[in-house]
Parts: sequence; C-alpha cells; structure tokens
Amino acid sequence: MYNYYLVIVLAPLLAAVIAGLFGRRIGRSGAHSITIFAVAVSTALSFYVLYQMYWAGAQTENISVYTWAVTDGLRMEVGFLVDRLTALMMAVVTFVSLMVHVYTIGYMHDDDGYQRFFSYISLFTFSMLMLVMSNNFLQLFFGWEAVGLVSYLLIGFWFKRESAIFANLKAFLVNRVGDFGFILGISGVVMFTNSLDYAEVFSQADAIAGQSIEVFGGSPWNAMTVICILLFIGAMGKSAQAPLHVWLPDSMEGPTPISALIHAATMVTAGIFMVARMSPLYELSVTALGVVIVIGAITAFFMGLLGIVQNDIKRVIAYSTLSQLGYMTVALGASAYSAAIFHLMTHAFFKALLFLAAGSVIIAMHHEQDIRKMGGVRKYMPWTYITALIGSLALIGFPGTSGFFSKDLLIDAVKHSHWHETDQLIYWIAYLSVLLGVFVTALYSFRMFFLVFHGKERMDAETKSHLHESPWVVTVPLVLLAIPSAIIGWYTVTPVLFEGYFGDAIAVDASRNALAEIGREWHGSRALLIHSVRTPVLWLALAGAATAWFLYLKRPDIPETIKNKVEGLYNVLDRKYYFDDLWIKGFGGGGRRIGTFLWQKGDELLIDGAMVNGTANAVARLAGIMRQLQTGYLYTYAFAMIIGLTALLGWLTWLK
Amino acid sequence: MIGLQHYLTLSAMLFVLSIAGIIVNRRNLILLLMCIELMLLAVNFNFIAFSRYLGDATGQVFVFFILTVAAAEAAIGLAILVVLFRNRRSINVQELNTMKG
Amino acid sequence: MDFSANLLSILIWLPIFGGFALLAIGDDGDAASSKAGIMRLIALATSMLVLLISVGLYRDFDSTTASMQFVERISWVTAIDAWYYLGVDGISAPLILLTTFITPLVVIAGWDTIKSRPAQYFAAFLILEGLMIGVFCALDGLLFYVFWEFMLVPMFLIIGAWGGDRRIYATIKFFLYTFLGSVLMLVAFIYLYVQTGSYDLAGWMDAPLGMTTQKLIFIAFLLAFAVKVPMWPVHTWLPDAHVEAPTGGSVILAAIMLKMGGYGFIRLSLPIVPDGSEYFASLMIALSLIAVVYIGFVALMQTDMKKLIAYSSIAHMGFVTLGFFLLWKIDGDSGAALGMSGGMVQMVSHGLISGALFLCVGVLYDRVHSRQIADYGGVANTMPTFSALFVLFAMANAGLPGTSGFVGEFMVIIASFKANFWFAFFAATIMVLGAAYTLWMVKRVIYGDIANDDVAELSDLNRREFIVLGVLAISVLLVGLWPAPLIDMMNATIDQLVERVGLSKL
Amino acid sequence: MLFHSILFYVFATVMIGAALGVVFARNPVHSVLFLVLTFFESAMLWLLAEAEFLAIVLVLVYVGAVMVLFLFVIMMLEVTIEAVKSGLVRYARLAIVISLVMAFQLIQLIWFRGSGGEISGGFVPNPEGYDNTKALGAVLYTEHVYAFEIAAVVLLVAIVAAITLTMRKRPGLKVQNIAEQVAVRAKDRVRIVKMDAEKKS
Amino acid sequence: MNLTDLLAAAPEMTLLGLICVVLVADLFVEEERRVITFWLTMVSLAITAWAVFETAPVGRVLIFDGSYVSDALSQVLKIGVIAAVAVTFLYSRDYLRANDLHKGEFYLLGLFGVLGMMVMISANSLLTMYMGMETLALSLYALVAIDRTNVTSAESAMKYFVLGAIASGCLLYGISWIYGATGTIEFHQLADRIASDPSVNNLALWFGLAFLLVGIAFKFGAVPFHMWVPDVYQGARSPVTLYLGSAPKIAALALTLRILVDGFGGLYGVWSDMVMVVAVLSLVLGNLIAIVQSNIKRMLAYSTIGHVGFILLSIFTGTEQGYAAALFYTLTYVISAVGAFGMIILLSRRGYEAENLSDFKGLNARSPWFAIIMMFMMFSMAGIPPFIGFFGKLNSIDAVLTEGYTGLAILMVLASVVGAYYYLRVIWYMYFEEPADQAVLLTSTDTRLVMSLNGVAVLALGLLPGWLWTLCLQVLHGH
Repeated sequence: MYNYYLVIVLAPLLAAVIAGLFGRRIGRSGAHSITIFAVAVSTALSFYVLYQMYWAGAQTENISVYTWAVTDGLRMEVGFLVDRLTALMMAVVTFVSLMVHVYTIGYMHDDDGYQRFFSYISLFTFSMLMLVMSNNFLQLFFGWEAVGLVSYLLIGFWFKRESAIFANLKAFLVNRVGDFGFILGISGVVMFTNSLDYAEVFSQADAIAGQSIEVFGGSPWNAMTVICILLFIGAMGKSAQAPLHVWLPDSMEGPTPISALIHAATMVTAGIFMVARMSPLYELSVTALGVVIVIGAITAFFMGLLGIVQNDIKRVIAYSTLSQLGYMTVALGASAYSAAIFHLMTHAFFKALLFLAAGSVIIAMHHEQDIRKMGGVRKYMPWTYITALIGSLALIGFPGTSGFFSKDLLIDAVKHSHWHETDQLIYWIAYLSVLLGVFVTALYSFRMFFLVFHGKERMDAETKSHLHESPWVVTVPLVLLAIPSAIIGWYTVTPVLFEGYFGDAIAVDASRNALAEIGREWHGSRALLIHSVRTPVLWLALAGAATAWFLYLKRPDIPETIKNKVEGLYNVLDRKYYFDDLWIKGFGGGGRRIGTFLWQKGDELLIDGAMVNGTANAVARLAGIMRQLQTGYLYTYAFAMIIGLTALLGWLTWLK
Repeated sequence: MIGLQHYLTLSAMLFVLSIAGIIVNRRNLILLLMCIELMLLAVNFNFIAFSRYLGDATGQVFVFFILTVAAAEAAIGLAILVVLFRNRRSINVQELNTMKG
Repeated sequence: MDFSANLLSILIWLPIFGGFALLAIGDDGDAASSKAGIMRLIALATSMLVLLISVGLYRDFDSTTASMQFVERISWVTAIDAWYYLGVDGISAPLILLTTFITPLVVIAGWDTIKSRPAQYFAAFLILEGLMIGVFCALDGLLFYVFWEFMLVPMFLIIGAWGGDRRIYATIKFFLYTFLGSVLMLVAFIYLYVQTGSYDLAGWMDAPLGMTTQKLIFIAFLLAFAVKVPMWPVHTWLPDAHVEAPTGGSVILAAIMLKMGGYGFIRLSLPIVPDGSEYFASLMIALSLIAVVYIGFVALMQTDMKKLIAYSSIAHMGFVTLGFFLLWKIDGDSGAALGMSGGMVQMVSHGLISGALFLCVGVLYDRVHSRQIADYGGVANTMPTFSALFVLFAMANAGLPGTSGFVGEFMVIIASFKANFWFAFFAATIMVLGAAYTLWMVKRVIYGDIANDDVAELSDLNRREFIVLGVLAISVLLVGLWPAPLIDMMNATIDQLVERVGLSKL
Repeated sequence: MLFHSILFYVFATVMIGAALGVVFARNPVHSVLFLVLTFFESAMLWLLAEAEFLAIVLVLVYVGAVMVLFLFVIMMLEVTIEAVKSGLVRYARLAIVISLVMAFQLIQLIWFRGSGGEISGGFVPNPEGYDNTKALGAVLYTEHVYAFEIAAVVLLVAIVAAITLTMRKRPGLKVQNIAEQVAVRAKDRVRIVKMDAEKKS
Repeated sequence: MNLTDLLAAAPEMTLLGLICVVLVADLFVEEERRVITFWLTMVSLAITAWAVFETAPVGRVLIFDGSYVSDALSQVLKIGVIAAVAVTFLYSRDYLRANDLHKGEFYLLGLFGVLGMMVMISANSLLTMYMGMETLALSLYALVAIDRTNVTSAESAMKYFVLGAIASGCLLYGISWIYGATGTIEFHQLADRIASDPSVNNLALWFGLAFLLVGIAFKFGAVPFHMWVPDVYQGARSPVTLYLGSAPKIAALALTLRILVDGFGGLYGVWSDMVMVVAVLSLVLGNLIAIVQSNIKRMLAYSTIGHVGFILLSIFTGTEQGYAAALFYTLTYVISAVGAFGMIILLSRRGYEAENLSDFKGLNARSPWFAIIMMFMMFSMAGIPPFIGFFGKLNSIDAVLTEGYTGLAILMVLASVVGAYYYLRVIWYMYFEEPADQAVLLTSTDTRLVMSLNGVAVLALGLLPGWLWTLCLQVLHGH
C-alpha cells in the first residue's frame, strides 16, 4: 500500500511541476493531459484505498516516509497515516479535483495562464493530500500552509485585476492569523509531549489534560483547553469561521473551478477535518468544544443571512459555504465528528456542483456574475439548470438528497448533544442557529436559483444572443457531481454515521456521543426520509424555498420594499456586519499606522536621529567647538601651555 | 641674610614675568624673543643659586651651555624673524594667524 | 586530492590570494575590455574552486562528535601566546558552507552589471569570502578579531565604491557602527587574555570568571554582536547599508555578515560567560521579540524594496537570538537545543532567502534603476519566470513550510513555547507580519496590471540571472523539504554546547 | 653682610624693574635696552653669588653679542609701534591672573613648602682658594666634554641654519658671468628671421 | 676613559664626521648635480646605521662620566631614526627638485637632526638630553623655514620656534629644580638618589618633574602642549612635515623613557597621574578635532596627537610591558606616518601642494596601487587589523588592561572609533569620488619601490608582528 500512497501523492506533484516548469514546451493539451492523467491515477488509487479500507478490511497504516529532521530528541518526520477518515477524505479530494480538472478545460479555455492553472490545481491536489494523509503535526502544517499558498496563487490567478490581488493577499493574511494560533497550538502539543506524531500525541493526551499552563499571570489554564483553542484558531482561519471568515467571499475573485475545488469542497474543510482528526484531544476539553460550537453556530446562522443580500452569484454560494462550514463546526462542537465529516463529504459534492454550475452560467453570460442581470437561463442551459437544481436541493436538505441526510442528522446530533445537559445557553445558541439556518439556507439558495434560471430575462441582448449550453467538458463534470450530490447520502449515511465507519480514527467520549444516541433509534435511510416530515427541518427548508419563490418570482417588488423598510438592518448585512471594516481599516490600517509611527518616530527620529546621528552630530559639534581653541595666535598657544603647566603645578601643590 | 631662597624668588619672578610677557604681548615677535631670553635668565639664576648652594660646579656648567645654546637659538630665531619679515613685511603677533582651527 | 590537513587554510587563503591577484593584475577600469573578462573568469574560477573544496569539508565532516575538526595550529605571535588556530565544529561548518555557496552566486550576479573597475569589485568579494571563512574557523581570539575586523574593509569599499547615491553616508555609518561595536569586544578579548594569559577560545571557555566580570564581558560582546546581527535598537545601520550597497554587497551582507553576530553569540558569549548570558537572557529575549514585532511593523511601511528586505532581515534575525537565549527559560531537559538549532538553521536559511531576495531586487534594479516599490507593478506580466521565483522567495521569507524559512522559525517557536507562552506568542506574530510585509510588497511589485512604461519594457531573466536564482530556489526548497543533513551536522555540537552553557562558572 | 644684603636688594629691585620694562615698554628699542639693563643687573647678582665667570660671560656674550644682534634686527626691520587691539583686554587680564597663580605656586614652593628647610638658609662660604673659573674649567673638559662637543654642533647648526635662512642673492645685484661671455657665438647674438613680404589675407 | 670605551659613541662620532664631509662636499656640488649630496647623505646614514650595528653593546655601557649610555634600547631607536630619515629623504628628493628646494642644507639640517636625535637617544644626563634636544630643535626650526619665500612656512617656523623655546625654557627650569633638589643631573644617580634618600622626594622635585613634563609633552605634541603641531605640520613644506612627523617621535619617546623611566622611575606615583591626564586629553582632543579638518596634513597632525595619547597611556602604566608597548606603538606609527606623509609628497607637483583632502579624490582611478598603499596606511593608523597599527593599539590596551584600567581601555577604543572616521574619509575620497585631477603620477622607480615596501611592511608586520613585539619587550627588559 505504501507505494500506492506515494503515487497518490506524488503523481499530482509531478504533474504540477511539469506543467509549471515546462508549460510552454508541452503546450495546452500537454498540460491538461498530464495533470488530468495524474489526478485520475490518484483518484483511482484513492478509491482503491477506500475500497481496501472499508470493504477489504485493511488496517490503519501509519508509515514514515522519511525523517525530516531530528534534534533535541524531537523527531520531525514526513509520513502517512491512512485510516478510514483519511481514505474518505482522499477519495473526496481526488474525485472533486478530477472533476474540476476536467471542467477547467472548458472553463479556462481562452485563458493565457492555462498551463499555469493546471499546474496550480495539481499542486493543490498534492498539498491537500499531504494534509489529509499526514501522520504528524509538522506535515499537517505543511499541507495546511501549502493549500493556503495555492489558494493564494489561485485567488490572484488573474493578477492584473486589482480586486483579485487584493483578495489573495487578504486571504493569505487572514489565514495566517489562523495559522498563528495553529502553530502555537502545535508548539503546545510539543511542549507537553515532545512529539509531533499523532499516535504518540494521542497516547499522551490524558497526560496533557492533566497539566496546566499559565497564559495570563496567576491563572493556570488547562493545557488541553489552551492547545485545542489554539489549534481551533487555525481551523477558524482555514475553514473561515467568524471572525476569520472575511477572506472567503473575496476569494471568489479567483476562477470558478477553484472556488469549487478549494473554496468550497476541499481546502476550507481542512479545518473541519483537522478538528475531527484531533478528536482525541478535543474530547478532553469541554471548554474548547464550547468555543468550537459557539463559533460554528454564529458562523452558520449569521453568514447565511448575508447570503440573502448578495447579488454576485459566486458570493451567494460563498456565503452559503461559510454557513455550511458553520454547520460542520457546530457538529464538531457537539462531538458529532462523524456528522461533521459526513456533511463535509456531501457538501463537497453539492457545493462543488453548485459552483461549477454557477461557473457554467458565468461562461455563458460572458463573465457576468450579477444575478440581477440574469434570469430565465433555464431554457438556454438545460443541463446546467438540472444539475444546479439538484445542487440547490441538496444544499437545502431536500429529502432524499445527500444534503438532507447529512444536515438532518447533523441538526439531530446537535439537538441530542450533551450541551443540553451541560450548558443550556450554548445548547440553545447552537440548536437555534442550525435550525433557523435551514430556513435561511433555503431562502438564499432559491433566491439565487430563481433569479438565475427563472423569471424575466434581464441580461442585455448581446449576451442573450450568445447564450447557450456549455460544452461537454463542463457539463460532464456537472453531471458526474450531480449524481453523488443526489444519491450518495442514501447509501452512505448508515455506515458512516452509525456503523462505526471511522473506527478509532475519531474518538468520542461515551458521555457525549449524541450520534450513538441517535443510532439507537436508527432505522435506516428510508425511515429517516419518512420521519423527516415530522421534523421542523424539512418544513423550514420548504418555507425558505417558498419564501424565495414568493419574493423573487411572484412579487419581485417586495424585496425592494423590505430593503427600504429596514434600511439599518440591510446596511449591516450589506456591509457584512462591518467585519471587513474591522479587518481592513481596523487591523490593516492600524498596523500601517503603527508601522509608520514606529518607523518614523521610533527608528528615524529616536534611534537614528537622536541616538545615532545625534551622537555623531554631537561629536562633530564638539569638534567644531574644540577647533575654535586653535585660534592661530601664538599667545593663545603659549597660554594653553601655561594653563597646562599651572594646572600640573596646582595639582602638585594643593591636591597631591 | 641673603640666601638661596632670595635668589630662587628672583628667578621665579623673572620666570613668571617672562611668561606673562609672552602671553600678554600683543605687539611684535621680537618682544617674544626677548621674553624667552628673560626666561632663560631665570633658569640661569636658579642654576647658579643651586650650584652655589650645593657647592657643586655642575649647575654653573649647565648655565654655560644654556648661554651657548641660547645664543644659537637667538640667532636662528632672529633669522626666522627676518624670513618672516621679508615675506610679510610685518612681525606683528596678531597678524600671525593664517593657520588655525 | 586530499587537502584535509590544511583544508581550512586553503579555504581561507585561496580566495584572498585570488583577490589580491586580481588587484595586482588590474582591469584598466573598463568593464568591456577583454582583460576585465579574464578577471571575471578568474574570480568565478576561484570561487567555484573554493566551493568545490568546501564540498570536501562537508564530505569529511564527522557529525557524530562535538570536538573541533580539521584543526590547524601554528604559533603566530608567540610573545602574547596567540596562535594561528583553526578548526570547525557543527556550528561553524554550515556557515562556512553557506559562505562558499553564496560567493560564486554573487560573482555570477555581478558578472556584467558592474561597469566600473570590475577587477576590484570581484577582488573585494573574494577577499571578503576568505575573511568570513576565517571568522568561522578561528579558534584563537586574536585571529578571530583580525578576521572579524578586517572583514569590514572590503564591505566598506564595496558599498562605498559601487553603491547608490547616499553610499558614503551609508558606508561610513556601517563601518563606524560595527567598528564601535567590535572595539569593545576587543577590550573584552584583551581582558580575557590578561586573565588567562592566552587567546585560546577553549581556554576562555574554561576560565573561571566572577559574576560582575561576566556581566561586563557579556555587555561588551553584546554590543559587538548585537550590532552585527543586528538587534533592535542598534539596527539602523542595516537598512541604510543595504539600500546603498550594490546587489552583491547586499547579498553578502545579509546572507553572511549578519550571521557573524549570531555566530559570535553562540561561539563566544554563551560558552565564555554563561552566567552573564543567563543574567541578560531576559533582556536578549525581550530585544529579540521587539525585533520581531517592532521591526515587522516598520517593515510593513517601507517604500523601498531593499529597505523592506533589510528590515525583514532584522526581524528574522530576531529569531536567531531568541533561539539562542531560550536556554535558561526552559524547565526540563529538552527544548534548549531545539531553540539553538533553530537559531542556527534560521541563520543558514535566512542567508539563502535574503540573499535571493536581494538578488531579485538587483535584477529589477539593473533594468529600471529604481528600488522604489511605487515604480513597479505588474512585473509578472513581463517577467513571468522572475516573478515565479520572486514569489517563491517571498513565500520562503514569509516562512512557508517546505521552504527553508519555515524550518528555523518552527523550531524556535516550539522551543519558545516551552519557555513561555508569550515568547511564542510574540515570536509567532512573524507568521502574520512576515507574510504581511513580504506579500504586500509582492502584490505591489509583481502583481497588478503593468504600471508604467519601464515595467512594460522589462525583459525576463537572462540565463545568468536564471542560474543564480534557480540554484538558490532549489537550495531553499531543499533545506525546507529535508533539513536533516543540515541539522544533523550541528546536533552533536549543540548538545555539547547546551550542556556546557548550562553549567555555571561561579 | 648687611652691605651684601643692601646690594642684593638694590640690584634685584632694578633688575625686576628693568624686566618689567622689557615686557611693558611700548618701543621695542626700549625693551632691548631694558633687557640689557636686566642682564647687567643679573650679572651683578651673580657676582654676589660668587659666580664670577658666568657673570662675565653673560655680559660679554649676551650684552655684547646677542643683544646687539637684537638691536640690529630691530633697526633693520624698521619695526613700528603698534596699538593693542581692544578686544583682547579681558583675555590679557586672564593671562595675568594665571601668571599670578603661577607666581603664587612658586613662592609657596620656595618659602613654605621647601620640605623641611632643604632649600632655605644662606650660602655656605666657598672654601679658601676657590676659583670659580678654574672649578668650571676642571669639569667642563672632563665630565662634560660630550656636552661640550655637542655645543659645538649646536653652534654649527645655528650657522648653517642662519645662512640657509637669510643668505640670498639680491635680485638687483648685477654680476658678470665671464664664462658665458667668452663662450658666446655669433648666431647667439643675431637671429635672422625670415618673414613674408606682406600678410596674406 | 680609554679609546675603546669611546667606541660606544662611534655612531654619533661617525655621523658628525660624515656630516662635515657632506657639508663641505655640498659646497662644491653644482645645483643640477645636487643629487650627489642626496646620495652622499644616504651613504652617510647607511654608514651610521652600520656603526650602530657594529657597536651594539652587551648590556648597558655608560661613558663620558655617565652622560652617555648605549644599550639595546638606544640601538633600536637609533636604527629606527636612521631608517625613518633615510626614507624621508628618499620620498622628499623628487619633490624638492620639482619645487626648487633641492638644497644641500635640507639634507644637512636633516642629518644634524639625526645627530641630535641620536644624542637624545643615548643621553644619560639631563644636560646631554638638553643638548641633543636643542640640536634637533634648531635643525627643525630651520627646516620648517627652509622655503624662504613661503609665507606659511615662515609663520609656522616662527610659531614653532617661539613655543619650542618656551618649552625648552620650562624644561630647563624644571631641570634646575631637579638639580637643586637632588644635586645631580645624571639619570642613574637621580634614580639612586630618589630611591635611597626619601627626603629628596619633595615638592621641589615634583615641581621640577612637572616642568620637565611640559618639555616632554611639547616634544610629543601632547595636549595642552600640542598647539604648535597642526600649524607646523600644515605650514611646513611636505618633506619637512614628513621629517617632523616621523623620526622625532622616536626621539621624543627616548626622551620620555630615559627621563621618566630611567631617571624618575622611583617617582612613578607623581608623574603617572600627570601623564595620564595629558594622554587622555591628547587622545580625546586629537581625535576629535581631526574630524573637522579639510587639510590632510593638519588632519594627520591632529591624528598624531591622538596617537601620542596612546603612547603616553602605555607609558602611564609604568610597567615594562607598557614601555614596550609604547616603543612598539611609536615604531609602527612612524612606519605608517612615513607612508602617509610620503604619499602627500608623491601627489604634489611643482607649485602644487596636495595637502587638501580633496586632492586625494579618485586616487584609485589614477593609481590603484598608490591608493591601496595609502589605504593600508590609513587603516593601520585607524587600528584596523591586520595592519600593524592594530597591534600597536592592541599592545597598548593590553598594557593598560593588565594594570586594571578598564575605563581607560574603553576610552582608548572609543577614541579609535572617532579616529576611524577621518581615516575613512581619506579612503572615501580615494575610492568613492571621481578624480578632480587627471594628472599622471610621475614617480621615480626607487621611490615607487620604497613606497611599495612601506605599504607592504604595514601589512606584513601586521600579519607577523611577533618578532617586533618580542624585540620591544627584550629591549625594554630591565627598564
């Protein structure tokens, strides 16, 4: 298996290097052939691994590839930990990546940076695989940052656009804020275990939890809490949890395929994956879980609200992604890691699908992304329409779709979580957020859907004349993604959530195992489907969709009225709760002001001006004064001698 | 009783006077040369007094050499003075400051 | 060929003699003459030869022992018991290799960009190379000082003769600043000589010294090394010197000369005055962290690329001193060596990265004759290869894992967390600040639409530039992906050092 | 003894007065003459101290040669009497203060701090048959012969120096060069220049 | 005393005889063949040097009733003086010829100066010392004024003369007090007297010592008795400055060592503090004022004052090591100074004195080799290793630190830093500026050769300073 893993990881890397360095030589077709081939190989092998893991009963493998460095008793290695969690992630990542690769042929057809783009996405695949397959924190961090790098490069892919390069810088820096916490978290792990290896760390987890660390003088904190919160800060950055979410909407400046791949399906879920992977640690700190669930709840609900007021097709989906990531985080906080991962998987399919569909529309609209200028596209683009509908239904959790299973169970898990007993406040925050979030999700999803595909054709005549269905390289991936979006939940929900698919990859304390509780009354997918009509979730979703229908198709004048009525609220939403202002003006501007102050007042005025040049000038001035003594007159010279002599004599006479 | 101290006192007065003359003199260089002669005279006084007091001839021999050297010195000093005068048509001390600082 | 008997001497003197040979032959002051062409070849050949020989150093280096290797010891100034005493251990060997590695690149980088007096230019670099290797090899205090101090001279001339508009201010400031720092070290050296009767560094390490003495010696060392590193607040010479220096000068300055400070701390301060070091450790850590945070903010606002990189150097070198002085703040038996190795790795890595960044700026400067960020924009449009490499180095500067910039920072942050949460907290701000100033520069220089006619006319890297930057890129990645060979080299030495420093002399 | 004292004080007073005259006389010629007087008086005082040889030498060498040289130079250089610049008065006062301080230090040394009477008291009378000149001569060419030789060198230096500095060929002085006159040839005397008849335009 | 005893004084006698030969021969040498005088002079110096070698004594020889001493110290110093003066003459020759100053008197007075210095070096009594000093001083006065048509030369000669006379007056006054207090003027007897008779150690003797110090400090040019130095260095023609700035420092060192160490070693407690104050003032003031100079001769004059601070501080320590350091410093300083002033001469042309810093602009472009040599000199003076000047400073600081004066050591190095600035200025003019003047440097082969040797010596001695330091230690052993 070891060789398979290596091939899985290295094939995309090799392809990326070839496409990147020799892109000009191998040409466009060369570039996409080689990368697609490499990713296809990875995908195939990943599925083989998944097969081996789940069906053939292969054991968890923990392999060291090479020793990165050893010093001071700390082994830093590169290696693979392949268990069912990893295998699932690998399959999802490579599959979506493959779809996106294919899709890109069509989407980026006219772009100058064609080879570069393929190189980047292959590189991304490599990085993401490194992240999920890691068996230690160092490599995790490597993958973590590497996907960040590729994200940075891809958001700024169209580097001539000012907004794109602003967005990529912002994305990287905000991620770095998360990584700041993340690396501190890793440091904390090393501090207490002197190891970076997952297995080693997890085996010592109890020991960490027994220790404390002084962060603020005098009040020792539980070490595990500190570490978990620090690690979660990293996750907040990568998985765009409030308040570190601000980069994700802006990242839509990148080409749509990467919005699908990176900013919806895979990279942004790295944080979720990480927390799940760290479940043996998180389970030992209820405080940290509390933080996780609250942050997730806030993100899930409030980011969803923002989706309602967005007019950019990709931004709507982006906010939806934020909101869904919030859902997953809530699940993590509720100790329902499996539910989070399950939602992660379904979300990867349907959100990638939605993005690609949006991309398809965008190509057709000649890179017009404003949904107010669309409408009625349905008849021009049937395939896109159908797949987008499937995606949207999955997103709102329409019964039977993959999203239905994952979301319904996620909400159920929250409902049954231990927080109900341990902390009512957190419980209600989380539960209400996810519940009301269903309505909001449906509302913005179908708002977008209706505005794009139904209603009046608001685009200009020029665009309309060229409107047609996308080529097969676009639609085939859509279809291939639509299939799992629609059906995968049906088949996988039972094994993943209730039959212990993850085994010991995910550890849940028995007292907090909400899924187990649900599992006791689990009767299979069909039962859930039937049961769903009795839960508020379905009705909330339908209500949301209906509201969207009413407001945007039936009475398109109402939204405007509402907007004017509650202008204050609208502004808050329109300005995204002023988070951008906080980051850009507050931290960015503040940092620059501090920088200017330290530079000009500290460095130039005080250190260089007063101290360095001040000393030099003082010496020079002193020298200037001293030279005045040398008057040129003989009698002064004689006088100096006599004064010197008198001084010597005086010293001898009176002092000696 | 006139003794060593009296001579030394005289010598000291001459010495200080010559020094005062050198510093205070604002007029011409010749006066400086003369003050130097005065200074040497003071030195000679000291030597003679000590020589007499110690009953040792060395002091007086020293004076003898000082006189010789002083004469040579005066010759060179005056020669330089002459050179200076030829160049500048002046031997005013206050004008002797083209180099300073 | 087997040079190992006096390998170090060859490494030191070969480039120096090569440099003097260049000076003796001269170049008619004209870069276009055929004579100047031969000069360049000689310079390149010499530096490459040194590099080849230094491979022997790497090959024969025994990383299992902490004792000095390749030792040469010849009587020098008998009357004051000063010896021509050379040797390397795990601390100095990587830095020597760094030196021999960077110098040929600098020679190539200056190939046809130096228009006036090329022979002198290359001679200065060769001589400088020999001197720098000498500093890293010297095991005799006086010899160390001779190399240390004379090193200033070629650099002084390089900045002054081939520098920018304010070169004289910068170079004088550079010289006097560093000279001021090092003369006090000389006083400390002589004091130690008076105490021990010899200039043997090992003897100094064993010498019993009182607390007050140790404090004073530490301060004297501190001034010398802090200026070189440079640490806040004695760093202001560096931006000036870098801005005005020619590209090669900046590269050597950043890549190697700054390492002298760190090397001095680890070679001299820590083992000779362990208690003094302990006494001042908190101060050192505070200054290092100030360097990271304060300088990070200052770097953010720079409008001149070289200045920005210079400030970033200061911030990164803060990690070196931070790593070295964590020892006493860490309870328990591990972590100190981690910090120290981290500092050492950071030195090597910073040498590669900052050198590469300065070369990149040099590439731009050669074409546009401006270092102002505002004069650029959209360089990626006209110089794709260059931009790719530049972004790579920028990322390395921002400490991206997989590049060498990450390794040292990672190790030091981990070690500082063991010491104190807040040390790690402030140290880790470089994750954000380092990325902020580096990438903001990248955004303004590389990305965007073509900003002006100058940028529109840019031509991409020529073969020579590509080789230089490519080699550096490979090495940055290599160290980042597999730092084990580098770290293995120093493990034994650092372990021994930690043990030695941990023992009080009182 | 009293007579001796009276003589001492008289000579001393005159000498100091003359010395003051040297320093403060406005006319340099007066200064020189005051200096001559000073030397005379000191010669007298040296006689009182039984240093006859030096007293005579002082008069002969100094008054007879050196002072005359001074006078000669003053006359030759036509030195004028110049006014003192007013701005320097304050400075001069300071100079006098310093001189007084030094005088005070010396007086204190001579009269009060002479370390237990080492330098106080009168002169011991010379033994019978003491001959100052003979005594000097006895040591001058034995003990001090080296210095004596160097004194000769000093004088030689003075000669060389004085000649180097002051001897010059006067520009106005016309001297025949016989050799040149003899060696002259016709073509050196007459130069025939070939010229065009008229200028070309 | 027999003739073999007199042999100890053979160098001086030889030189005096040769001077007379040169003096007479010069009378018969025509203007355009003056170079004959030059070569005669060089031969004279060579013979004298040979005589010094030949008469090298074992231990210490006293002759002329103790007024002359010959020991290892005197040998070394004499060789130093002769070598310095020989190089001086060589550097000066072309300049003098170009400026119509090529007179036999220059060499003659120079030789008289050498004689005076040798007398000083071998003096063992205050009288001999005084006579030697005067021989030297009178020669120097005349040399400074040797360009009779030059206004500044005359002015500086006058200043030098008047101040020098005052200094020697003070010195004499001091000698008279010392004589009065101890009844002797011979150094060894003085030392004995001070050691054996505590009553001698009184204020009168101290006063004498103080006055004596004025004389010594004047010769060295130490603050506040330094005021003549800049004016005379600047005003004199460059060859004279070169002469003045090199060998007489060695003589001044001899003066100091003989008087303070041989004679007044027992009164260390009295003179050390005075020497220290003077030295510190020199160190600070010299280096400070040199910063603001634009005339390089004047700048070097102030720098000399700073160097004197180092020398005096080494002597201040009162240890053999310190004295040896002073000797080492002086010798090495002279080597650098000869080169530096020599370079000024080489750059000068007919009617043009290259004495402003700006005259060094772009020297590197005009003559890289000379630029390098000058750079070596400057770095040596600034105390940058591995040039010889560094080891001078090292030994000085070592001596000072050995005695535990950490503060002084720090002051010394700080002064070096200030000093480095103005030396760097010369280098910056040479290397970083464009030449203002493209005239080709014409130098004769022998000058070029010696100048090169001079430059190499500064480096080579710096790389291998051991033997010279050992020599200095040996020479001063027992003092």
